[in-house]
Amino acid sequence: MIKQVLSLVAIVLLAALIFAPMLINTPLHTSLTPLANYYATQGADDLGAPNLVTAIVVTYRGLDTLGEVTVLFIATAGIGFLMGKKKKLITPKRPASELLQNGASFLLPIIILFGVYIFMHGHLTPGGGFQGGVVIASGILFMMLINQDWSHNVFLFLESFSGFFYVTIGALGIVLAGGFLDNRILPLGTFGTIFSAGAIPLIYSLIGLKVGTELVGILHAMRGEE
Amino acid sequence: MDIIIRILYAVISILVATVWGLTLTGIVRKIYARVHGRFGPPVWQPFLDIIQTHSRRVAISHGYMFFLGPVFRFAGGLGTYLFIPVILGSTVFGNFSMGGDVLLVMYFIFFGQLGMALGAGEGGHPYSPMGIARGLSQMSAFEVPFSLAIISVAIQYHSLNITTIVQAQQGSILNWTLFTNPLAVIAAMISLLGMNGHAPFSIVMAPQEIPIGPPIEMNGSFLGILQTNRGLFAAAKLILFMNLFFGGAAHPNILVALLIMMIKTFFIYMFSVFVGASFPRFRPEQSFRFFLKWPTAIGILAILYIAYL
Amino acid sequence: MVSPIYILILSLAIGFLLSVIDKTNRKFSLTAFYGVLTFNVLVIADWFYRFLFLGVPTLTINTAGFRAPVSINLQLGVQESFVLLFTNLIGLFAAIFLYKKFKESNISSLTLYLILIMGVNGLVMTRDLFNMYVFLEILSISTYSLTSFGKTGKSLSAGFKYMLAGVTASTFFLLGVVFIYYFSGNLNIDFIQASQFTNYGSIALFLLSIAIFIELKPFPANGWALDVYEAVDSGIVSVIAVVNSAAILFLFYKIMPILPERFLNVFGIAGVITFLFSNMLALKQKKAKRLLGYSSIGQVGLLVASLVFTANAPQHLIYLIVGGFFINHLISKAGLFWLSGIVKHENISDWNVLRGNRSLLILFGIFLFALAGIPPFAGFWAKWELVKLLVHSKMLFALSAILLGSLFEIIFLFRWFTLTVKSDIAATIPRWDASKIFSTSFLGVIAIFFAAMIMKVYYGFSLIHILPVLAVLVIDIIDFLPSKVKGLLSLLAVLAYGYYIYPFESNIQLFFGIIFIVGSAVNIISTLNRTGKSEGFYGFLLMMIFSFGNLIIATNYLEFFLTWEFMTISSFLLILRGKQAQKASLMYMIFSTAGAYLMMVGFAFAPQLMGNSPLVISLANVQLPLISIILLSIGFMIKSGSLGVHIWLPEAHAEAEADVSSFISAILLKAGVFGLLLVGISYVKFAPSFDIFYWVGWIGVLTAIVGAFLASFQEDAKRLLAYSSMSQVGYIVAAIAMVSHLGWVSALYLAFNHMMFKSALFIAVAGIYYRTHTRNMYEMGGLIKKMPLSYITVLISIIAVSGVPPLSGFGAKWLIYTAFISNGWYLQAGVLFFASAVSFLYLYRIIHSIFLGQLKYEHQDIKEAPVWFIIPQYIFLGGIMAISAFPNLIIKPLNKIAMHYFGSSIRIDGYSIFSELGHWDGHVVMLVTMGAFIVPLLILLLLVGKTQKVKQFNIVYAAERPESPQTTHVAHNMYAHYRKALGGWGKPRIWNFWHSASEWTHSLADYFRHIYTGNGQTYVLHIILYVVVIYIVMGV
Amino acid sequence: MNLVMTLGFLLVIIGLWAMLTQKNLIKIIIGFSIIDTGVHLIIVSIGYIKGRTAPILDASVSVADAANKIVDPIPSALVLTAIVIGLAVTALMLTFVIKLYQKNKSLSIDDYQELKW
Amino acid sequence: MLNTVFIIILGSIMLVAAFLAVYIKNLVSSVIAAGIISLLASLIYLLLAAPDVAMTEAAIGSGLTTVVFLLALKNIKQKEEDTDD
Repeated sequence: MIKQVLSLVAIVLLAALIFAPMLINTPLHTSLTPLANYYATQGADDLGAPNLVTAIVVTYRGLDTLGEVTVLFIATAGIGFLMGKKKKLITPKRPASELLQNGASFLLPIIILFGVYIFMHGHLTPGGGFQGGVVIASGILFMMLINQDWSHNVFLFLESFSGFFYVTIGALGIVLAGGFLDNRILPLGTFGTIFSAGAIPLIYSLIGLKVGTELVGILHAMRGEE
Repeated sequence: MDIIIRILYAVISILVATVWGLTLTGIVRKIYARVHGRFGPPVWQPFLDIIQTHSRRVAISHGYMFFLGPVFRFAGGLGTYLFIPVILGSTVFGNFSMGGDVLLVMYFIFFGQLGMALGAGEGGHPYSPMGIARGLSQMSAFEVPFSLAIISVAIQYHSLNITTIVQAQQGSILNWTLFTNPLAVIAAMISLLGMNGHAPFSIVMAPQEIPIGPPIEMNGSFLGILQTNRGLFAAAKLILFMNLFFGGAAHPNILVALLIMMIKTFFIYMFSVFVGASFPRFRPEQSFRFFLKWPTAIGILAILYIAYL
Repeated sequence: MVSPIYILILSLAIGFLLSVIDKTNRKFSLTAFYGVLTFNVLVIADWFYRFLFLGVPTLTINTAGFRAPVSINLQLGVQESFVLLFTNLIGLFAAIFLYKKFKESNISSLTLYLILIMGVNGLVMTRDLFNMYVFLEILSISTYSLTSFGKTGKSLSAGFKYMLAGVTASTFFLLGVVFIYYFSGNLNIDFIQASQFTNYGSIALFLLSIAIFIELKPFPANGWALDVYEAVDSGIVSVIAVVNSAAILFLFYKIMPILPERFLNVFGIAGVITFLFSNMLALKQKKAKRLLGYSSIGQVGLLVASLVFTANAPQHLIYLIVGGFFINHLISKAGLFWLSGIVKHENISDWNVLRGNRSLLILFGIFLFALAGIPPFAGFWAKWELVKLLVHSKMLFALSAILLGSLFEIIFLFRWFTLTVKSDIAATIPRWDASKIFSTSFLGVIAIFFAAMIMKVYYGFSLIHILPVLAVLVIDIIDFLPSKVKGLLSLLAVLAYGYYIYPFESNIQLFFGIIFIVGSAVNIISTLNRTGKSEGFYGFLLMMIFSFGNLIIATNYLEFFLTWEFMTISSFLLILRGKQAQKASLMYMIFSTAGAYLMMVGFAFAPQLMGNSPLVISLANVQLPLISIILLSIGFMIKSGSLGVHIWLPEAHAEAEADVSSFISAILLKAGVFGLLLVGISYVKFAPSFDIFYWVGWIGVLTAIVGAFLASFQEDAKRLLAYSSMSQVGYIVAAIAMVSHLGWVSALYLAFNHMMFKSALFIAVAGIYYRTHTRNMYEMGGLIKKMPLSYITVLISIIAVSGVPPLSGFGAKWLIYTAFISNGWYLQAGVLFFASAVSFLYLYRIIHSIFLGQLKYEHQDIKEAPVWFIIPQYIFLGGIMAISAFPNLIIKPLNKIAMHYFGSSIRIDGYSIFSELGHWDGHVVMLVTMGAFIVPLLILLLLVGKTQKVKQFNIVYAAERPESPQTTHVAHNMYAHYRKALGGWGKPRIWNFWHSASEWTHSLADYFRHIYTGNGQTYVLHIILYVVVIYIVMGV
Repeated sequence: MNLVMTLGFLLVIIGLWAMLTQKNLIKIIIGFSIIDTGVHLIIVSIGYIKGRTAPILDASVSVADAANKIVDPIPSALVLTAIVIGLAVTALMLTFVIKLYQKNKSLSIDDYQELKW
Repeated sequence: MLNTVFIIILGSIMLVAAFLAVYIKNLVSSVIAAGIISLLASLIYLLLAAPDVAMTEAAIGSGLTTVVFLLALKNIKQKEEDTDD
């Protein structure tokens, strides 16, 4: 009982003393911060990517995204490590329902196509590597649900090599362009077309593949049994 | 050359002191007897005892330390006496007082006590170490008021030399320490009771309680040496008290000075005898506690009185 | 010249590919794994060398081809490369430590470990706030997953609790970062100024800094961390304790510039409180790893505090303090956790299996001593500078908390050490495997390298100061030789050392030089009686003796304190060799360290010394402030066993080995006396307003009387002699405190005298113990017939101690009483008289119960003490007799020494000495006594003639013949009546006081540690409450 | 008064309340994911500027006057990473819960208190 | 003005969903409630002119997080059945 009271006191104090003053004293900005202003004005001709958020995510703050991909990677590795070896299931799984099987075989290609579309056009339209990867992962989830057997090794290779290529492109940035993860190793191309903004589309699709395969890895690991 | 003369003088003064010490003990024994209503042995009885013990043919010995016990004891007595100037100004009875001051004499008293303790210890008789343990504890207890008295006297006369103290007390009877610093004298006299080992504090050498102890173990000439020492040592202590507190013996004519010394020492001794005759014996812890209570308080008062008034 | 960005790139590339490589063969993935870790270390080491020695400016690496605020930039400077070098090094060696486990375990554990190290590198190098959040997440997630490495049972729940807390902290961090962006407009620390955060803006800074501070496990909110330290595999836990905390600590260091001043002070105080409380709680720990957890949390707290307090100190000081504590924490924590991995036993009492492998035991010692801040390791220097800094910036609360905390640390560390070395082995001895020992010993090498580096570069100490440690190393190398050879070698070494430092500048140095060097040389002879190898004994003995010598020639406070600590640690190790010396040595160490800390603060308060003449001279014209006099005097009095802090003395003497205890009592106590003399020297010219030495005098006098009484009631011979040393040193302390000419002459005279007769007495008792194998006096008796030579030594020594005239003892008594009375200390003189009278009691007791009285049956056939004990005894006896016969031999030089400071108050002509009060002629006294002794001897020899030798029981005793010596030997509880007379005064009040003090601290520790209920949710609640409380305290 | 931020803080508080009081491990993790969503709401709300459109330079937003037409893009970039990290952490916590459940068959946090003091 | 109205509606639904998620006994329904919160959050992101974030939140927040929760619950129920029989 004492714990309840203490938690109430803690949360009320936290809210009143820290959150409330923060809330009151942070009205909406009326203009961009100088940094955001720079991105808005120079962002387009620096990197040639219409979607500024993608430009920031992939190049300007490329290290963040690299770090974030690593986070997902070690989450997968950690879950795999924690869950330990899979137990072979003795009783066979009961087959998926009729509706699910037909729906999956029909929907799967569309979902995969949609996912690829998202991370191909990351630098033009909203969305990008993460979102595309997740869509692909949900597609693969469909396959898992109807427990079609699919080779896990392919995904393992895909995951490792996409990560490896992502890092090599980044390294190329140092050699060819201004710094690590710089996208100007490829020509910026005409603004707004699909093959523009240097290496951003390439990097983002690699990230998409990486995130997709990692999420598949997580789901597979958490399912627990083969 | 003057060393031989000096030794000669020392021998003379030792003989005088020993004779006077033994007669004093004889007189005291007489008084005790009288007080107890009996005749008691003749006054020269101690001399007879010494002759009798020395004439014994064979003495038993427990080893060389037992042999050295009485030697230490008597050396202690001799040493204490030799460092106290008996008569002011006379060379014969000045002894070796140039060797050291009151501190030396006080520590020489321990010399005898320690030597006897080792000898008795070697004796192998269980009662002797018990007696020694009591003796040492009682000695450490009565030492406190005595040392406090000595300190207050030292403050008063700004010196520890016995000769200078005696010189300062010359002139009229009024400037004896007895009158100028009465508290110190009271403390000292109480501790004298402890030193002499008379009645209230006689647990250490109480023959009745420990029937055998050193007297029996040490027979023959060992005992003789001890008895001579008892005479000499008592005389030395009395002379010390006389010098410190009762104006010492100072007179141009040696014989008259010796007479003054004898009278004064007699009365100092009588004080402890009178007290001894009329008091029962304390238990060991009672006597230690007694010395650490009132006499020490008087001693401290004596110091405070002299130092800050 | 590889750019550090490649560390991140390579680790990531290999990390991604590792599972693929592993598909082919585990050997390749392992080589790749270790290859990357070594690559990291090499790159950083190269850069560190470049920054430190070639003065290359700090390197800034821009990513994505744009300048800082637009894109993320990394920075590598001297500080970053220093931290990274050691974190990568420990990462590599922890991996080597875990080689066996990595070979068998799932490949993802290797990937996790690699990415963890990459996360650490990234976190330290990045300058962008959000990037720090990402790297922090990488670091935390890989650590969460690695907690269950090695499949230890309880690690899962520990991992989960760790996650709960870590997640809360990261949320606060994220909120902080975002709101800082809102107020300052950008995310890069170099472009954020504290000014941009007006009154409410600082809440954003608060969120950021409190998140990091929680990650650093502050005191009440760190229950989760302790469970992790206890449950997780020791290799991984060493990485968490060292590498993670180092990275997060550096993160805290990076954001310090933008935090407002009051934040830093509160964090500093919180760090100090963490250090104090976690060390206190560690007192109650029985499990090794949980204890190490508490200790490492404390160390991190100390590091945070030192970071904050040295904010505006000069640069090289910051490097030394923070760098020193960092290295210290790193080495000791990693080392001890790896050792717990090697030992595999949970609670500390089973660590005595380490005795199976000598080199591991030495490593264990090195790590514990480094952690406890014992010289020459880095922690010692850092603590010294930190204390000085805190004293100058008047931060007394923090100072006392830190010192109290380190005292607790000493208590539980040395309890652990003594338990390991002394308790008997119950647990099974594990298999020692190579890779684990290799990495642990590597740490030992770093510790020693850093110790040498700091001493050489920072303080420019020459060979002489490092000699004590060198001696231990040299003796350790030649330890296979038999102990007699080593004994002779060390004797020669001591004499050579004495000759080397001989030309002293002041004769006080000469006097103490004789006591320390010549005294020890003679005492070493008694150690030659040892048989077999006695490993390690002579090493520590030489260390102690050389540190005595160095003490005299020390020129500044640090040198003096360094040598003091060497002396304490070597004497502790010597005492520890005794059979049941576990408790005694622990008590000794605690008291000495408490004294050392007081001295450290005292020296910090003292004004700076000019020039490099030895302390004895330079202190003469230095005005020590009152506070430093008090502290220094207490410190030195603890070492010399004064009343109130004396309870370690009898234990240390009685339990130490026979020949060691004579070193301790005769010579070690004099070090305290020498220290007090130093304080006295400054006291002479600049006596402070409040006369503190008057009270030191009283303490000395009371020590004398209490020591004498306690000595009289002891049954154990060595304990009796210990209390007698305590009482004698009480005399010396009182005499020094008088600060008068005669006082110092008597003090030095007594010091010299005490050294001689106390060594003789102790060596005699050692000889008797060697023969009778017992220390209880009532079990001995009548040995005079069997051991006459020892009897003569003891006889002459007790005469010298008691002060009975002919011997030198009386000189000391005469000088001291004349000094006291002429100085006006009358009552003190009275008490001293009483003390010296009581000393007869215990002197008679020791000689009677050992030599006189009844000889026991089992001692019928024992022989005299071995010759190696007899020689030193009779050398000392020669010394005593020489001084007794010709007192001027020593009185003249002492008079000259004392005249240097005060006008002379005694006149010496021929052999007699005249003071204003009385006079004393040693020569005449000796002659008269000889005469008075020979006369009765001759009389008796003539008269007695043939005496009848009487056998032992041929005595009449209550009318029957006694037959058993036990009943008739008066020795047991000899002064029972005196004890009854003392009544209430006899109770061991001081012992009870200290006992209840330690009891009280332990129960307090027990009370506080119950706040860690073990429930993950409560820990999160603790964190939220902690955030709120710190927020209110900071008054943001 | 930034409405969305208030909503975000409220969600954080509810999530925190769930984490602190719910005994069931899954409920605690749900509390955590609510906090996560709340925090992401706050982050995005910081970047919002009234009456402006998404930071994509296409037909409607020309490169020239982009500076005063678009919303601050940086918080959205940060949130992208934060959401994915939130997912990773939640997944890991759930794995821990699964393994804990495997070990001693209970979902209540009070049953995992063997490591204490 | 329209935006604020939408935000208030969505916000209140989300708060109710949050309370439900915390206080419903059945684990699956509380997971669903958490999913709803994320879904509505992605709508709010649209209103805040952050399309990228909306897509990510929709896909990851409501989609995958709920799946991961359900998988975890399945695992736990799975373990119960194994041990029961």
